[in-house]
Amino acid sequence: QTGPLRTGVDATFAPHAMVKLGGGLQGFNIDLGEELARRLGRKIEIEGTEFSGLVPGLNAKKYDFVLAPVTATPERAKAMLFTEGYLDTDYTFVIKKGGTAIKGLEELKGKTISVNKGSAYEMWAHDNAAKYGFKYDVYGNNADAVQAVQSGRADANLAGSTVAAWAAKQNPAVQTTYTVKTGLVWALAFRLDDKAGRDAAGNALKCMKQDGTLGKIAQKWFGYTPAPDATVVKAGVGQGVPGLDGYDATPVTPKCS
Amino acid sequence: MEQFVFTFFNAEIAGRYWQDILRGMGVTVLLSLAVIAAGLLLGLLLAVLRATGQRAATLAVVAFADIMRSLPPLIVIIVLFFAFPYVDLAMSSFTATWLALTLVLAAYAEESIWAGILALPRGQSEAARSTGLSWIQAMAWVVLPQALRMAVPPLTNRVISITKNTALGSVVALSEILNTAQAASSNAGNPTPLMLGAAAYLVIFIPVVLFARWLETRWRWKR
Amino acid sequence: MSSAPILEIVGLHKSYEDNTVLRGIDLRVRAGQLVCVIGPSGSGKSTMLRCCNRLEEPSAGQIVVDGIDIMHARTNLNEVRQKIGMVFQQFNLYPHMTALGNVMLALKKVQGHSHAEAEKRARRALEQVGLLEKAGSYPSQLSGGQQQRVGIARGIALEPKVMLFDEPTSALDPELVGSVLQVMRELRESGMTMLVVTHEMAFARAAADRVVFMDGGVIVEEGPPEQVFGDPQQARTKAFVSRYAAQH
Amino acid sequence: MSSAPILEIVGLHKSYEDNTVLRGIDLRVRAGQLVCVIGPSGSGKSTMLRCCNRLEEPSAGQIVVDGIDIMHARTNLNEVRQKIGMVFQQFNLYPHMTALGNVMLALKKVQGHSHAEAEKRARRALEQVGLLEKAGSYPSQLSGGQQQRVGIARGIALEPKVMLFDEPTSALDPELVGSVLQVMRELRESGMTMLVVTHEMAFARAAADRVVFMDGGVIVEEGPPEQVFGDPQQARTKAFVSRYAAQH
Amino acid sequence: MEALLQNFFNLQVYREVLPFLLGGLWTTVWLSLLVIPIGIVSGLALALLATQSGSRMLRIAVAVYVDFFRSFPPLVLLILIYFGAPFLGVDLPKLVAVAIGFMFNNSSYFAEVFRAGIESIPRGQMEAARSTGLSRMQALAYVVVPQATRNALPDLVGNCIEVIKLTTIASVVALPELLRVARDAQSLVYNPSPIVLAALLYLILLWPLVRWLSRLEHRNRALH
Ligand SMILES: Nc1ncnc2c1ncn2[C@@H]1O[C@H](COP(=O)(O)OP(=O)(O)OP(=O)(O)O)[C@@H](O)[C@H]1O
Ligand SMILES: Nc1ncnc2c1ncn2[C@@H]1O[C@H](COP(=O)(O)OP(=O)(O)OP(=O)(O)O)[C@@H](O)[C@H]1O
Ligand SMILES: [Mg+2]
Ligand SMILES: [Mg+2]
Repeated sequence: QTGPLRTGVDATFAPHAMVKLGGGLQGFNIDLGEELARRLGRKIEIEGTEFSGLVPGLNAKKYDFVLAPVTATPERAKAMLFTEGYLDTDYTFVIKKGGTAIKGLEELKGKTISVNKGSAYEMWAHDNAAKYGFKYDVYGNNADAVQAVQSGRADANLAGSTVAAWAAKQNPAVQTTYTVKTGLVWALAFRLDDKAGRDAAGNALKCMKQDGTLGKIAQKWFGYTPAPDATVVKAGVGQGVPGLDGYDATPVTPKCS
Repeated sequence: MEQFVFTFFNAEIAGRYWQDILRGMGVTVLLSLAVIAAGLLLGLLLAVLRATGQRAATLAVVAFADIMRSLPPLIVIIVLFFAFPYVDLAMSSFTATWLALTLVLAAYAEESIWAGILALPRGQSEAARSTGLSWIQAMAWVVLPQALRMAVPPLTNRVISITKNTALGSVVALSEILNTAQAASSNAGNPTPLMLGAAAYLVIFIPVVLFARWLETRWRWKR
Repeated sequence: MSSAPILEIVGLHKSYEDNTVLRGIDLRVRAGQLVCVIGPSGSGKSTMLRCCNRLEEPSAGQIVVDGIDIMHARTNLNEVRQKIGMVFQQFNLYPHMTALGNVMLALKKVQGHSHAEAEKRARRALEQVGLLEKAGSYPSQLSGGQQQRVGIARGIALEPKVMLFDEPTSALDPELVGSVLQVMRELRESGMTMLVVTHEMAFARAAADRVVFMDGGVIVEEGPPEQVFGDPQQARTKAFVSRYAAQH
Repeated sequence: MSSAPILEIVGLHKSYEDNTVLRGIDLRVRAGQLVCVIGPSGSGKSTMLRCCNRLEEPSAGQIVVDGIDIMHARTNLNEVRQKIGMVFQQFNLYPHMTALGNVMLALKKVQGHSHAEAEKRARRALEQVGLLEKAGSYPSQLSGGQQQRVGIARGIALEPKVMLFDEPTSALDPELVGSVLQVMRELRESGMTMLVVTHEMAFARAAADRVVFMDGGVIVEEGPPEQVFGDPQQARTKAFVSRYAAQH
Repeated sequence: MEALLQNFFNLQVYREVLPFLLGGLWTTVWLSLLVIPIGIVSGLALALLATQSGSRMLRIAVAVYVDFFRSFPPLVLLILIYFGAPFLGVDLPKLVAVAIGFMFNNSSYFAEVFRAGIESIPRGQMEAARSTGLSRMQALAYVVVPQATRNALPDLVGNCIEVIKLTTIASVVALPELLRVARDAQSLVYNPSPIVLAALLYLILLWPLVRWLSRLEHRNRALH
């Protein structure tokens, strides 16, 4: 295969994927995609598009894989083939600047949480709303969900820690607070029948973790040094996300050039 | 082909999400009815207001109609929903979507009904006034019934296209069909729920267009 | 002679912006009379008629109907208009109502009659114009002549003091003219006061008590039909009348 | 006598579903003749006329125009229709074109004349109806009589063998009728063959070579005007003619 | 109030994102220039089928088509076409997919507008044209359709405005039109000011059209 890798992101997902006002895209996942392509010896074309268009585009072979951050979940694993995770996805609450900090999930009782449509946080909220007694609203993109907090429509916004940190940095009216450890990861998604492609990308990811490239990219965009056992620096054993459909437990020794 | 079916018409995924879509359908139906009723009524009122010929009224109505027809409804919804809380006018996502679409539909309805009023021969209202009917009576019994009939075909197009915009409520957290379908399709990693959503739209709107066609033929009286 | 004027127009002027259409009209119509107004196109006939129930706002002058000054600020126009029936050239029937509905509307909404009473009166009026059997038809299902007769019924049902007709037959096929003129003749016999703008010279000549010839916004000549048609005093009248005679 | 028939109708029948409108019409119009068709409303006059250029599809019968059987399957209708001009009651001018444009359209698109040539011919036709100075006006800027004259010009510009007129003056204000009838008289003098459905009895009487009286879908009587009007042979003709006489 | 200005009328953000948004505006404009003519032409064709065809079946087929596509959500339609076609062995370029999707959706609306326009032309117009020897197609082209278009002009313009607003759905196939770039910018700066700026740009783009539309409606009054 020689042509460029084709993929897409939803460019409303800072700091993972976002536009440059001068043109083009930027963000953690953009750097990740470019590094990946380099290692696979291919060029890459990244399109900014709607999230709704990504999975159909993958299945229609418009895209070779989904570069946009996709949280690997059991439901999705039935429809797509994941590489191993490239980043932990913990969830962080965003509240109004100066609001009362959240110290535990029990404090969510009676509160309203805003989440981004179609995200893993929406799923989390869906699954936990009854348990902790909160309500949640689903917005078109995360900026809207944060805006909802700011204009008092929601008590807190729930988003990936990286995203939450970005929002708090950009928008002085909000701040981050409690973080939920989820044990979930972000992974690249391939078509179910494209095991070869998945494995090649998985192999490259392992190399990027081992030589610290991925960790550097994370530091560049998120501004922290990852812990040694973090997914972003620690390569997995097999191919895919353990415990999910499509996981291939056969141990892999990465071939890095 | 098999792949096509797996992707767009996946029975297993449809089975998992159809109830959600159905719930979204309830919201869409309710919202649509509210928008159609309020939008047409407001449009009618504005057209009548404009028919009074008062300069100020005309100006206000025209400005309203112009702006509402120029702005994409999504933007109106976002502003209503996110900006109005700052001036202590918070409204639910349902209310914001309803209000935005109502205003847009009212703008179009006003223009269509007004065009209908203008198209009526002046003799109609003169005949009515000459038998002693007051202005408002002539409006109610003679002018509007005819103007409304003339406005049906252009209004049908607008009613459908604007009511389909209920989908825009998704940006402000309204769980109508499209929002539910998009969320489901993203969760499932498969666009089948979107197709379910499209089917739901057809179920809702085909009766609307058929009703409009029926109205049009029923009300088409020879001139 | 006979009775007092039921319609009296004094010094009526009407201008549209810079265009003066009526330049001082004086006219009295006595109860029970049929007065025909003739004159070339654009002479202001319609305008004068329409001023009589203030469909057109006069610029100056006085109009008194049955003793009521309709130009007075305190006059309730909607009330006065019931006393002045009007029949239009283009019929102006309400296309969305049946013949009966057309006649009943003002009976119910203006005079406040019950549905039953209004229907009774409407049917009586339709009978007077010979259209009772068409009560349930919509205007589009009626011939022009029938439509115009419904228009007349709509006017007379309110039992007006005076009926105004603006070229009631000129939009009709020649064959249909007769029935409308016939109804007008019968109305006259029943004692209705009528002011009729018309191009039907034969009718004016045969049925009118008085003929008024207008030109250029003034009344040039008026008198009994034999005089206006047979022996016009004014040159303009003469020219107009002879042009018509030549054509028919 | 004189010339051969330029329009020949034989055994023409026409039904709409269960409603038979024409029940066997036989009619021959010789070149240069003006034939008027009269008859009560609904008698099938318009239908017959419209069959002559197949705007209406005849149910049975033969129609020959200038030697060409227009019912024949191989006849090119668009070609034949140029030979048969038609003038409508409602004028049917194209409102989006000037008078000149109305006349030029078929000259250019059907007869394929160059713009310049088409304009020359159109102007000649407009001149014939006395409207050259209105060439640049739109229909809405013309009076009814002027509009109808443009309608006539549109027909004659194609130099047809025969012109059909369907009540060409009945939608006109009485004052405007004269000019249209005048144009028709002049056309006649220039040798045009004309078949005219009309309610203008005076015109039929004065200008027609032959008058045809239709009733109930058949030709009841035909002959020279003096005979049909002065001494009708059939009871139905008599009744019809006398009704008209009474009204005018 | 301060917060309102900060969030919705942030001049600094406006300045920052304006060039970026202008790029989106340009996309919106040329997308519209692409899809509107397609919609008008195909809508007119459908309307002619619906009004001129002697075949009842054909007329019903057109009505079914029109009603179906007026009811079908255009976003889903576009997804189905762009991402569905490859499964049938055709890989449609974006622009082709957008053109087809809008053709289905627009033509149904335009067809209704033209149908109303054509039906408003008295039958006598066609008859007069045919009686001078014009063929049916010629009569339609020179006499009926020009008048129908003029009668329907206000609705045509109204529809065009709706189509311009609808081009926002093209973002699903990665064509970044105005609203989409505004959303992107909003996500970048976490401030909704770009949305308000986009609203202003839409207003500047569409308001002249809307004004023209009203003028048309007034002119039509003069015709009556
Ligand atoms: N609304 C108006 N604005 C300006 N001028 C008007 C208006 N209505 C009528 N006129 C002018 O007033 C004059 C008289 O019009 P009017 O209709 O009274 O004449 P008429 O005698 O009834 O003519 P006709 O026999 O053609 O009906 C005409 O010159 C006309 O152009
Ligand atoms: N399209 C149609 N379908 C059914 N019946 C029709 C149709 N057109 C005409 N008719 C009927 O055919 C009969 C003759 O109509 P036609 O128009 O030829 O009469 P006419 O002699 O021209 O009458 P008029 O003097 O009123 O114009 C009428 O009874 C009419 O109802
Ligand atoms: Mg008049
Ligand atoms: Mg006829």
